[in-house]
Amino acid sequence: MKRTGVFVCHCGINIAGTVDVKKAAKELSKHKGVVHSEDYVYMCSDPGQNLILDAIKEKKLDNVVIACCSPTLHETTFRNASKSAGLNEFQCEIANIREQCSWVHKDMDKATEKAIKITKSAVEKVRRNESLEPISIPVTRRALVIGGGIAGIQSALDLANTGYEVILVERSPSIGGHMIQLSETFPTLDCSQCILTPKMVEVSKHSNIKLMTSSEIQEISGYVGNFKAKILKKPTYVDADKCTLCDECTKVCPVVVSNEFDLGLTGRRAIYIPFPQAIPATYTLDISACPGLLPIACGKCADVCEPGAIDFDMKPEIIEEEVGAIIVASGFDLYEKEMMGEYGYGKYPDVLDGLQFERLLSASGPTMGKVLRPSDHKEPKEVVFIQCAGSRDPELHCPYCSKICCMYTAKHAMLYKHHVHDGQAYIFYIDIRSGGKGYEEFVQRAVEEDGVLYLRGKVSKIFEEKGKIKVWGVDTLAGKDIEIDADMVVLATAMRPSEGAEELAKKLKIALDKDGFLSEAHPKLRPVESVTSGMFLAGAAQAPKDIPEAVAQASGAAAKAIAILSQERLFHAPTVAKVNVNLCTGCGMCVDVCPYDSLSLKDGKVEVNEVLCEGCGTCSATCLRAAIQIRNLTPLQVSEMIKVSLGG
Amino acid sequence: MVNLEDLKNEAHKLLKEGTVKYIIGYERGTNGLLPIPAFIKNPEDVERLIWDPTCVFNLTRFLVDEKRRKASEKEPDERPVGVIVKGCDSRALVVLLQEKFINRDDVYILGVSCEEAGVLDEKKLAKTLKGKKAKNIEFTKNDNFVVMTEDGKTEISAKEILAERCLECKANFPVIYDILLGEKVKRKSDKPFGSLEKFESLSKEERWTFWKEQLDKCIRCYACRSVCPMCYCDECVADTINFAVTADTTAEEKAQKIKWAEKSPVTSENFVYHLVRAIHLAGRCIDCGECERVCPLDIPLRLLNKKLEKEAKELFDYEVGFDPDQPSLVSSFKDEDPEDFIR
Amino acid sequence: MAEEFEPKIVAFLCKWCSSAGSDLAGVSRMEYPPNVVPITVMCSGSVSPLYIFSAFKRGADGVLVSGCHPGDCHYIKGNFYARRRIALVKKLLDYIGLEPQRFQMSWVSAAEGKKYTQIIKDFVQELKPLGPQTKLRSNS
Amino acid sequence: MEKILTKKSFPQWVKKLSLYKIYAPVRDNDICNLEAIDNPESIDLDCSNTVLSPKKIIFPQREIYLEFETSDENKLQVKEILPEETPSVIFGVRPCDAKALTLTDKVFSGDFKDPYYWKRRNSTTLIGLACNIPPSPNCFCLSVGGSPHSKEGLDILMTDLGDKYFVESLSEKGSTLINLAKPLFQQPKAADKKAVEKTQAEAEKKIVRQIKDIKKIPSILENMFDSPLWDKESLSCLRCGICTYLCPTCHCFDINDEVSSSSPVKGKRVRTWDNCQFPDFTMHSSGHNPRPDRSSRLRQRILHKFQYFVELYKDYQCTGCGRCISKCPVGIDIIEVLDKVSDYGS
Repeated sequence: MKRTGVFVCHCGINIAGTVDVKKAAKELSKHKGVVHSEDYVYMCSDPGQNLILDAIKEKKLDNVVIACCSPTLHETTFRNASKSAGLNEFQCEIANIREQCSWVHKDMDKATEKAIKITKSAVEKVRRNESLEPISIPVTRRALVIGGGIAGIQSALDLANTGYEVILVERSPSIGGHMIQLSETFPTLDCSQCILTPKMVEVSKHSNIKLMTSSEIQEISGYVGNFKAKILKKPTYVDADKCTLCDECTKVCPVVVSNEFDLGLTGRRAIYIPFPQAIPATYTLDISACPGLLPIACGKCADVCEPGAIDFDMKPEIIEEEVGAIIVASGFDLYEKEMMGEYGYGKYPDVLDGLQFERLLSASGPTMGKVLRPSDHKEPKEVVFIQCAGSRDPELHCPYCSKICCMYTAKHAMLYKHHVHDGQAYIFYIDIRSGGKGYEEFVQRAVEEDGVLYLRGKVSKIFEEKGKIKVWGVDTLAGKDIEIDADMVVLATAMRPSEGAEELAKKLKIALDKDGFLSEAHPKLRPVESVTSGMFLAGAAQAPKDIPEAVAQASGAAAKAIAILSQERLFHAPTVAKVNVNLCTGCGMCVDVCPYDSLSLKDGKVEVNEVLCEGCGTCSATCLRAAIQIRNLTPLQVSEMIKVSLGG
Repeated sequence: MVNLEDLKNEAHKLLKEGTVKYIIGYERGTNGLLPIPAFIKNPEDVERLIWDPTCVFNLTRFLVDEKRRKASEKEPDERPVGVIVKGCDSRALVVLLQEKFINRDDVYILGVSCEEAGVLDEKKLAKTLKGKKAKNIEFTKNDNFVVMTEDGKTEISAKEILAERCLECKANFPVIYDILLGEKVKRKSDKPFGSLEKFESLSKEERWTFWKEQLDKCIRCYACRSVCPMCYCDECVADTINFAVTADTTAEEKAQKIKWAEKSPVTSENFVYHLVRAIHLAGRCIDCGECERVCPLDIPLRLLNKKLEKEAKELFDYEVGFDPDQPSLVSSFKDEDPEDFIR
Repeated sequence: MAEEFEPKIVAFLCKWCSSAGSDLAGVSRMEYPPNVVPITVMCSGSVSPLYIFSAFKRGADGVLVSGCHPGDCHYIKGNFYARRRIALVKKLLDYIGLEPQRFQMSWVSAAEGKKYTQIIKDFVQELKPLGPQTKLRSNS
Repeated sequence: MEKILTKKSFPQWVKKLSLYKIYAPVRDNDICNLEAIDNPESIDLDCSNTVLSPKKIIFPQREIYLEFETSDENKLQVKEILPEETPSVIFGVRPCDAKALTLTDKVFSGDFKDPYYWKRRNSTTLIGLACNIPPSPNCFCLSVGGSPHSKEGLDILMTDLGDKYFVESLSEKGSTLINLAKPLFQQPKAADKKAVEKTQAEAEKKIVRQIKDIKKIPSILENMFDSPLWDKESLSCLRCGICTYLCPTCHCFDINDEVSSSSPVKGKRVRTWDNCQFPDFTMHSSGHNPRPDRSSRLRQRILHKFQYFVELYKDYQCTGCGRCISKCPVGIDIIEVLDKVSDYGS
């Protein structure tokens, strides 16, 4: 019979104040197979741990139970102690008699009785634990970064500069993300393009980075250290190596469509370059706008292309890559126009969203940096900025704060004043959230130096009248109605997870939070990891954030990925599913329920990929014939735990 | 109406041409009207086949035996087995396919339609005949039953002597088959869970008294489990009776066996057995009613399984045995599954 | 006066949410009755109906299964399977005449120490008037 | 002692036996069960034979042998549990079932007299009811040395004579019961005796089923261990336990420890019926099973009843009650099987 040792911790008076630890130790000493039972004031202290060590050696214990605080606190401590005495770490179990007992009860007799049951339950469990060693997995020492915005770029560069190969996948024809659309950045007012383009160039030139634009993730399989990615590379019909950026093709292209880079404020041709600094620096053919290739309906661009860069026969390719870690930086989109009908967005041309206004401010934008109304190209003299357009509105829109709008609205108002010196900027706001280095000062500067008028309150109605946009609102501080005849309205629309994020999350098996952003493993302590091991989150895909935060998280994600890639082998918890082949009939119900695709059928029996299995045990509860169970939390263990928990 | 001669001819052809290795059907037995399963290999033996309202068995149960036998053979005959299935039985077949227990290629399905009728309840018949003994019973064109007794022929309305489950039938003709005999007559059961009504209207304590009385009768002969095509597990988790130990079962696997229910036929153990069986049949039971028919103590087991069939339909809009590709009831979920019972 | 009936409850708590939530109740020094013995499992999805029947057979007056809120499951979707499975078990137990109050399910997140405390308090209060669970309990 | 008891007085007789625990057939919708009786009115002697024979009272499906518990000092304490010797009476025992008890008597005697069995057996009085009409269409008692009015194993035999019973005491135990309610009984008239004889003769004629050549069967079986017959006859067997659990003569049992508590260790050692038709009946812990399939299990059932038992006890271990035929879910018919055995021999 296995020899078990029980150690009851007083935790000072934290446990001993409510649980009669002497009695508990004595009762446990009577339990079948318990050959050693003692109590001590602080088991986690060095002398406490030494008691365990000595007892294991002297009494030849096969396993130990420490009745103490929650396993989240000292399970590792005591498992390490047991290990140093020669036991397998799984021969040590924790009975939580503090958080789940002494701290929540007052009646000493009853608390003691309960503590005894909890401890016996742990004894019954540990006596049936298998000695297991962590599962070792080799690592493919390359990384995949999904998304070529600032976060993705930063992660890719950090990884590449550390010496690891990176595959950077971006679905649009150029990297740069939303940051490349911005004019200047708060709070320093650096030119966004000026600070981003060098990084983009670095990406394109970096020998460790394989850049795949116009590409999408099709399928991800595998597990930490050993992912397989299927990437769909869509044809651009232009050979980037041959394209000389001569621009002859656009001149002959008969099609004009709305230019997404300028958010529809300008147009572009079917063959186009997304923006002058695009990386990769090449033109691309937008097949959805082109009159057609099957058969070739126009073909003028190819006719004029001297280097012969245009290749209508380009086909979609599926490229498979093996990587050890994945960083998801799929970014954000602005809240859909259609959703903001109440502010006239989409209805009146001079009601703009934040990004459109950025384009108006940008020197490379549709107005060459002049603030002009889209409707009549006149300089607006009164501009109303509305914060929280779609954010912080749990009833109608998004319940969360989009975080960056307070700052960029201040920036917009400020930059507007820099462009239109005699103009007046109004900002409707709920609160000003300007936490961040230099942020509060920035907002103050907008008010004090640029005379921006902050109005605390909500806009109730916006409508067009005689070429003006009438804005009705309330100033809740002054308690009076406000009516502004604005020339332009700029909405600080909410940030949403980028389009397709949900689909991508499904492919990656990453959970989404209630707002559709990618879920981090822990909101405080693991903000960069996803729940799937080996996959990390960066940038606005996880939650709204500004550039410095996105960059910080991107570097964090890169560091986390490096922590995996820098190892030759990884170790995985061995408490995974195990199949009793004799009982398995191959019905596949466990395969259906496994959240990690760790189960598969082979020759009519189920097989476990131990590396993918996280040990949740849903398979074992689903199996009708007990043919699959989790190591060290088997139905037998649970049934014995039930028995002693009920005093039997 | 299924013509028995057609059935025999089809069976004869299949055997003669060697399409199937044998045919599982019904033949007359020696215990009164109860037929016995027929395993027919020779074409000339098809004459033994019968088809009448006494053909209650769910013959798909014998595919479980066939699978075990085949697995133990060194050079198995890979031809399919022919099996005669009614509508209800075909749904069992669908579940067996869904759970990959059998391959579609391993069975040749001779479907028979019950049309407007079904199979009889022997006890109801005995009551109707008031002591007279039935010698023969047949379907008629108008879906009544003609019963031959020592006093001659009498025609009895099918409704009077049909098995309860046939009155609540969801598939009066096979949902899957290779050949179909009889017509696909649509029949709508107006009360698919009618037999539950009376019982559900009882109070909690009345229900408890009822079930305690019923399950206390159980002698754990396991006929309910043995006759059930869904209870194809080599070892039943609910009891310690049939440990599936093989030469390569490890000591650790043996040590992991749990007595969820003791062998003693007492209330607590009988309840564990029957509750586990009921919950394991949830989303799998197709209401062939065989468990209830074979119970020597007349425990109304259908009431347990039917209840969970009803809950699966009402809570999760899940119906059993129509689509071999649908995921099982408990290995799937919908976001909108009810959770009003959760705190 | 006879000693007040103290129901015995087994609570299957998922490790990541409900067990952590009960830890939080402890850390926050909330108080609740000592009638519940927790058994920490990895996920509410791993709670087999056998565990529940077995607990009642072993004399539990009440059984609680508690997991993460929908969408919060550490294992992505284990609690959704649990929800379906437990719904069926609950219907079945009610059907055979066990008092429905005796079998409960709850969502308790790691942040809901207070909710856990309340659930246990309510559970114990609801079980007290019912007296001991003798229907499914083994007499041996 | 021979008496007449009117059917009207029957409940009063039962009432007079208040010192005894009374078991009798009780109707449960379509079936009859043998139950402990509080109210004599609930007794139904007209119903067909009970699903389970009086075996379930003398040799109950569950018998507690002993209780064990570890003390504080971790010592195992064992307490033997013997059944209480409650004087009991079973009414409505059919001759075949009474005969069956004489067979199990042999099994539980021998070198070791099983105290659990005999304590119950000795404290029970069996009151038989002759079968004027065969209780089952599958009755075949005549083939195995019984008859519908056999007195073997009974303490009293009652014969239904319409509005009255002809009551014949066959033992001291039986006479005691009659004497407890003496005034209720009358002396039989000559006509009564004649009526009994007539009824008995007619009853025998009503038994239609029979085994072809029972006498030869034991010797034929000796050479049939490897016969292909078993395979053929067992093809449809479901491996349930109906035939054996319902059999009044089957007596195999299993012994298990039912542990109710691990701390302290506490539990009961329990004997329960076992069943040679269950796949694990002869399962070895090595995984080897000498009777691995249905055919070997059917063979065991037949050989045990008609060869081994005959060798050991000079009688068939079958009394022709027909339960195994009537209740077999797939119509396996022991008479048919035995007839085929006869054919095999000729």
